[in-house]
Amino acid sequence: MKNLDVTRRSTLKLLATGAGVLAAPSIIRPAFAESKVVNITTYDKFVPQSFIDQFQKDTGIEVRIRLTDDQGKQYNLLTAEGATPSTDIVTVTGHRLSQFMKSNLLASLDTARLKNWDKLAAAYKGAPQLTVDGKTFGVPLLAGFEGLVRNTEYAKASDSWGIMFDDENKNLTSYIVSDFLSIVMRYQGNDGDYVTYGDKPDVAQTATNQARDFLIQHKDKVRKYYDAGSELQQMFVNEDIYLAQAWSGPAAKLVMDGHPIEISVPKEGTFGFLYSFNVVNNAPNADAAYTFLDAILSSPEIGAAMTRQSGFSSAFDGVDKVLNDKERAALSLPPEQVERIQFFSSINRDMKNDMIDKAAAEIKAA
Amino acid sequence: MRTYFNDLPKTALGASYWIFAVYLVLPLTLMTAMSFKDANFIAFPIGNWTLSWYAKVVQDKQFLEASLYSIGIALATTVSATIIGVWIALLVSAENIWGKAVIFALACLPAVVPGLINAISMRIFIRTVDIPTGTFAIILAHTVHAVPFVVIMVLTRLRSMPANLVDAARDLGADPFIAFLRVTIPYLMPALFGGMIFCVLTSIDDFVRTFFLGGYQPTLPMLIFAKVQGGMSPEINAMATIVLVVTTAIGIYAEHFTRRSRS
Amino acid sequence: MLDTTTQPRSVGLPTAPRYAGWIGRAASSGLYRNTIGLLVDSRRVRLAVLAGVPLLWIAMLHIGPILQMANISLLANYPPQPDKSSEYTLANYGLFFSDRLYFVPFVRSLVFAAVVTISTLVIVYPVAYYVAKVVQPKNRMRALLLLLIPFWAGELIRTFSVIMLLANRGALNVLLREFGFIDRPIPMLYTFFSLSFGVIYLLALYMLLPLYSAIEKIPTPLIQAAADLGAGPFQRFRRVILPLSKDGIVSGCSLVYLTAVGVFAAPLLLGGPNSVIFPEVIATLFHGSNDKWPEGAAFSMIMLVVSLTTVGLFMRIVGGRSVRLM
Amino acid sequence: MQPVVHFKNVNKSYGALTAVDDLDLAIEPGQFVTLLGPSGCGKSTTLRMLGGFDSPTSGEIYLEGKPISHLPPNKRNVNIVFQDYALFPHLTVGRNIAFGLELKGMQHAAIHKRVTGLLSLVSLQDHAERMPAQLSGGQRQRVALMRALAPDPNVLLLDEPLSALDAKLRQQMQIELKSIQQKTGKTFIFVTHDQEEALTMSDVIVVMNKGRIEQMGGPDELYARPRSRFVADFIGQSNFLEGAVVSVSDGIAAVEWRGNVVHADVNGTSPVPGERATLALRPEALYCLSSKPEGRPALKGRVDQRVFKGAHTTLTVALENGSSLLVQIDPVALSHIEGDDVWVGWRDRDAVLLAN
Repeated sequence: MKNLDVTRRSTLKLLATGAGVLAAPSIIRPAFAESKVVNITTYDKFVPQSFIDQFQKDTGIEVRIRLTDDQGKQYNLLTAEGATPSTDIVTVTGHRLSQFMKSNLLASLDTARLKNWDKLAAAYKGAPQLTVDGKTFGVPLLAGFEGLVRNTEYAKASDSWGIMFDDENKNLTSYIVSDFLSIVMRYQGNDGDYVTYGDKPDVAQTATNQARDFLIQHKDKVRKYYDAGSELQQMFVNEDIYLAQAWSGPAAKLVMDGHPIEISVPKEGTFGFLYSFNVVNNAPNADAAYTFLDAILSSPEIGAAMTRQSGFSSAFDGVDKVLNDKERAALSLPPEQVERIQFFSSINRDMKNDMIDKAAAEIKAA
Repeated sequence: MRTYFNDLPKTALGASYWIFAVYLVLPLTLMTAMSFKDANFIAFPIGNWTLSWYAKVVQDKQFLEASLYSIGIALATTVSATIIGVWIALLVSAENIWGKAVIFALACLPAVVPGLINAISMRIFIRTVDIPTGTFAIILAHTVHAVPFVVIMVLTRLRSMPANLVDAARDLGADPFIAFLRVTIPYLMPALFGGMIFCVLTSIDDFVRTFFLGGYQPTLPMLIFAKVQGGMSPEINAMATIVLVVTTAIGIYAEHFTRRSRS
Repeated sequence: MLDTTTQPRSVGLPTAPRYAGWIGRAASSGLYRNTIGLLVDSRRVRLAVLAGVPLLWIAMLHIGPILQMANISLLANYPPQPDKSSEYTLANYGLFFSDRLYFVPFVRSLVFAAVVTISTLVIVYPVAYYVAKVVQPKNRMRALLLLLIPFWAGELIRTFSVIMLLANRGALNVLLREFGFIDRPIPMLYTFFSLSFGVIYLLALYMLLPLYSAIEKIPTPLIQAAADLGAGPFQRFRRVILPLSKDGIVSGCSLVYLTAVGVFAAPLLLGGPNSVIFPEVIATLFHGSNDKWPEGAAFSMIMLVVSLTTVGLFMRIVGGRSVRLM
Repeated sequence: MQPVVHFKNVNKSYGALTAVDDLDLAIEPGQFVTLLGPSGCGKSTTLRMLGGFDSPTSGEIYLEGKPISHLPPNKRNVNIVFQDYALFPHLTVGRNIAFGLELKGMQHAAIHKRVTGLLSLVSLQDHAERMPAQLSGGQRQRVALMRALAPDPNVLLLDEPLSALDAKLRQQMQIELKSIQQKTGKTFIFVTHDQEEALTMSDVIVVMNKGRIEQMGGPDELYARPRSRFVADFIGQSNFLEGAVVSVSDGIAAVEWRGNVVHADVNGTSPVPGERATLALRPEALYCLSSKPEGRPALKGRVDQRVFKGAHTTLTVALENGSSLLVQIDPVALSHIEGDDVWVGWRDRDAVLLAN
């Protein structure tokens, strides 16, 4: 059976090559696995160019950046590549981490190999959301939360998510459906992160449906369900919306730029998450990846550059001192609001994702 | 009176053309205007004008590299799609070929499969046959997408070709291959030209296939999309404007070229 | 035709034509005769060369990926996971029919595509007619080119430029407010209007080119003859021009419809809360937090089959024979 | 002399349809041969088989004694002038003519000389740089002819090349074609359905019908001595008289026709008294008199219709025996108007008996 399979596969390969030669400038498999290379999938300008230049000069390791814009596509890419990934380091957001881990795409981190590990802010060293079965996954880079964002010129201030459903804001709000479902569940007094629902699928379903029905009932308040942070920024700038649920980063960038925008955490609370660099399972250049991660941890300047680019707070120690006043102000929250942030967990993800995805589709289809 | 009535539809038609032209061009004019806005985000009114975004784009090594990479891919795609497309069209137009309609339908398949599905299925497939992601895979996917359009254009032209042109060449001593080179290909030239322009445009514009099959080098749309993700700033408008100006220049040159070769 | 007064082409340059070009020289060379020349002499070799590459290409790269997707659509789990079964099942298809949730966007998609197709046809037809029949032949290419320029900007850029036009602080609203027609901006973006506006903007080319080429081929004397026989503009259009441009209409509509059914980026960026269409559903299955490739693949297959069937029926009913682009 | 082209028992069928039926035809070199017949008679198929674009179902074609049925068109030393000329639209006139020469590997200077020579043969030497689209119909026709002649073929095939021209130009081209044929001394095989073209130019006419040869011969022979009703009808006009043979003597048959006894040349047939027979009679062979002639046979009738045709006038004469005949007379004859009584007759040898 195995033999047969090999034959069939090599036949296919042969055919593909035959067809390919016609169009092929080269069929040679690019050398992903070179010792002097590290392949990174990440966001535009996430890693400062000056740092890359310096790193390449110091270590002789070539840094190849593949830009991405979407966690889902990144996940699909890695899954499709299977056991022979072409990437060494991927950028994962906290609430996606469990999905990557479940599919066995990430390698756990040997923190002993990172001598700069201590330069992380205390709160993020071995943060629970990056720890599974005692193993650490990922170098935390940035932290953010799901905030209530308002245009201070047109929308009145409120200390509750309830303002999103006020008749006054008809056709003027926007949110990411799946994220906001969790928040609404919390707003309704339920567990939006499903951590406590492990053995109670019925309760979870009831809570989910309650949030779903509520959002369908208030669909007239929504101007648009959005996906990308840039869409949110554009809608605020264009005054298409006055009020939104949003990740803190894109909104903070608007604040830094001087727009009449305010981010807050309402009294019902919200969720937080981490961006992290992760070493891919079976990474072709794992050693180079560790060298790179260690170097990136070395200086708060790098953390600050990431913050400026993304609008999220840095997980590195001492970044505050590098930022200017305006940037610091955009990132700071009153202490009582900071306490309202609960970080996404990695427990019971399957149930959460299934129920949230379904409910989100139902809301959109309604 | 009579002429007045005769001119009325003509005037209406002219008006419809110009309204349509404005509909097509206006948004792009806005996009271009916005590239001069001196602010980090895009919105009207423009307020202060600046050229600094262009300065930034022109000095952007990434932009230049992505442009060259995109052009390279587009050229390779064009060449391979034209060869394969003409080949398929010849087969479909040949006499005595069994299952012509089926072959034609299958040849057109990639044109009617939505891009996303196309990209994903292609990604799964090249993994099955062990082709690595990267330049070659991108060209392959772009070629698959462009081939149906070449086939359709070439086939239309082939159908209008007098059958005895090839017979005449054969009669004068050309074997089938020479007759193809010296008679069929020149006759197909307008269709090939149209097909090539189409290939270049779809390839340069393609994002979703490139993402799924691409390696580490970003193409132009990938670069723009990734930049957009970081926030819509006039920098992107400046990039788009440069792309637009260059492609328009190429288009006008192409038109000039065809006009000259026709007269 | 009988233009014997035309001067020879290169008036200022009386060059003798160079005969014996490289093809002729190559073809008469011994090398060619003993290699390709011998091969093409055989009917069997000719047929093999003619059919071999296209059939291989189509089988490998047109059908292969679709079959692989069809295969995945029947799997219980994909990508394969150690702890889950990877048996064949029809459940993924069953899901589509069991839940209104997927059916609504699906129907919406088909209806939306139909509306867009008809609107595009109505908008573009007079334009194509104007370029093909009213504009002087020497200016035709230019008139066409002006309309093609926007299509070179790329899908992404075009979609964003529509946002800049229609947003609350977009050009249109700013202009209307400036002239005092309105006090508050009219929310145009994120509605079915903006979505249709954008999709028509994206797809008009696919309608314009086939229509133009079909109308251009109608002999002008035929239209004049109809006028001579007393047909008014409307009669001429209905009885002569419309039937003769049928091929172009069928091709244009098919292309626009098929593209509109599968349009993905524009609805995400331009659509509102009530305009979620099927490709987004499919994309969510691929991109959602929990990977559902088999379901996504099954839905893709359904979409593929239904849209192709629709177009096939349309072509059969209207009776278009050939698909063409230019 | 060895025939330049020889079709030997050639059959060609497309499925159940037989296009060419057991064709046996030998063509002498240097002749202008016309294949004449209505559409679907197999003449074009014959030409295409000779050109190499169709292959016989059975039988063999010989070109100068060598079998060529299996050779592709590019390996046969015959060239075709196509019905719509098939000039290459992307090549100049000069390049069109040079096409076949280039493929023979000839050098520029030699090609140039030959192209110029051929063009001057048809007075088009100034047009070498024009595109085919810039030429008139007649000019295109000439270019197509010269292109086919350029590679110096043994046999030139012409597939209804005059059909796209207007009547006047066609007549002019007929003469020109014939003179070019004579100047070059080539064998021309010309296919047409136009009997006038055939009669004007040909040395030999091959009349085909339903895939078979009906009759073959010189134009005057075919005209004066048609062997079958089909040939008599297809070439020129004929009156057909059906009767029974009474007697035969000295090559003249007496035939009883509607109560009258008429005479005709036996025309190579061997009639047996008592058998039924058809005789063909050209309208111009009939004489028409106002009174009964002495010493000549004549039948009485009345002028039914009179049609002026320029060079002549035709009368339809209703005979007393109930039939009618078409008669051609001098156009200036003022007599024989409608309603006049006339006597119609012919010399015995002017009528021919047709094969059954």
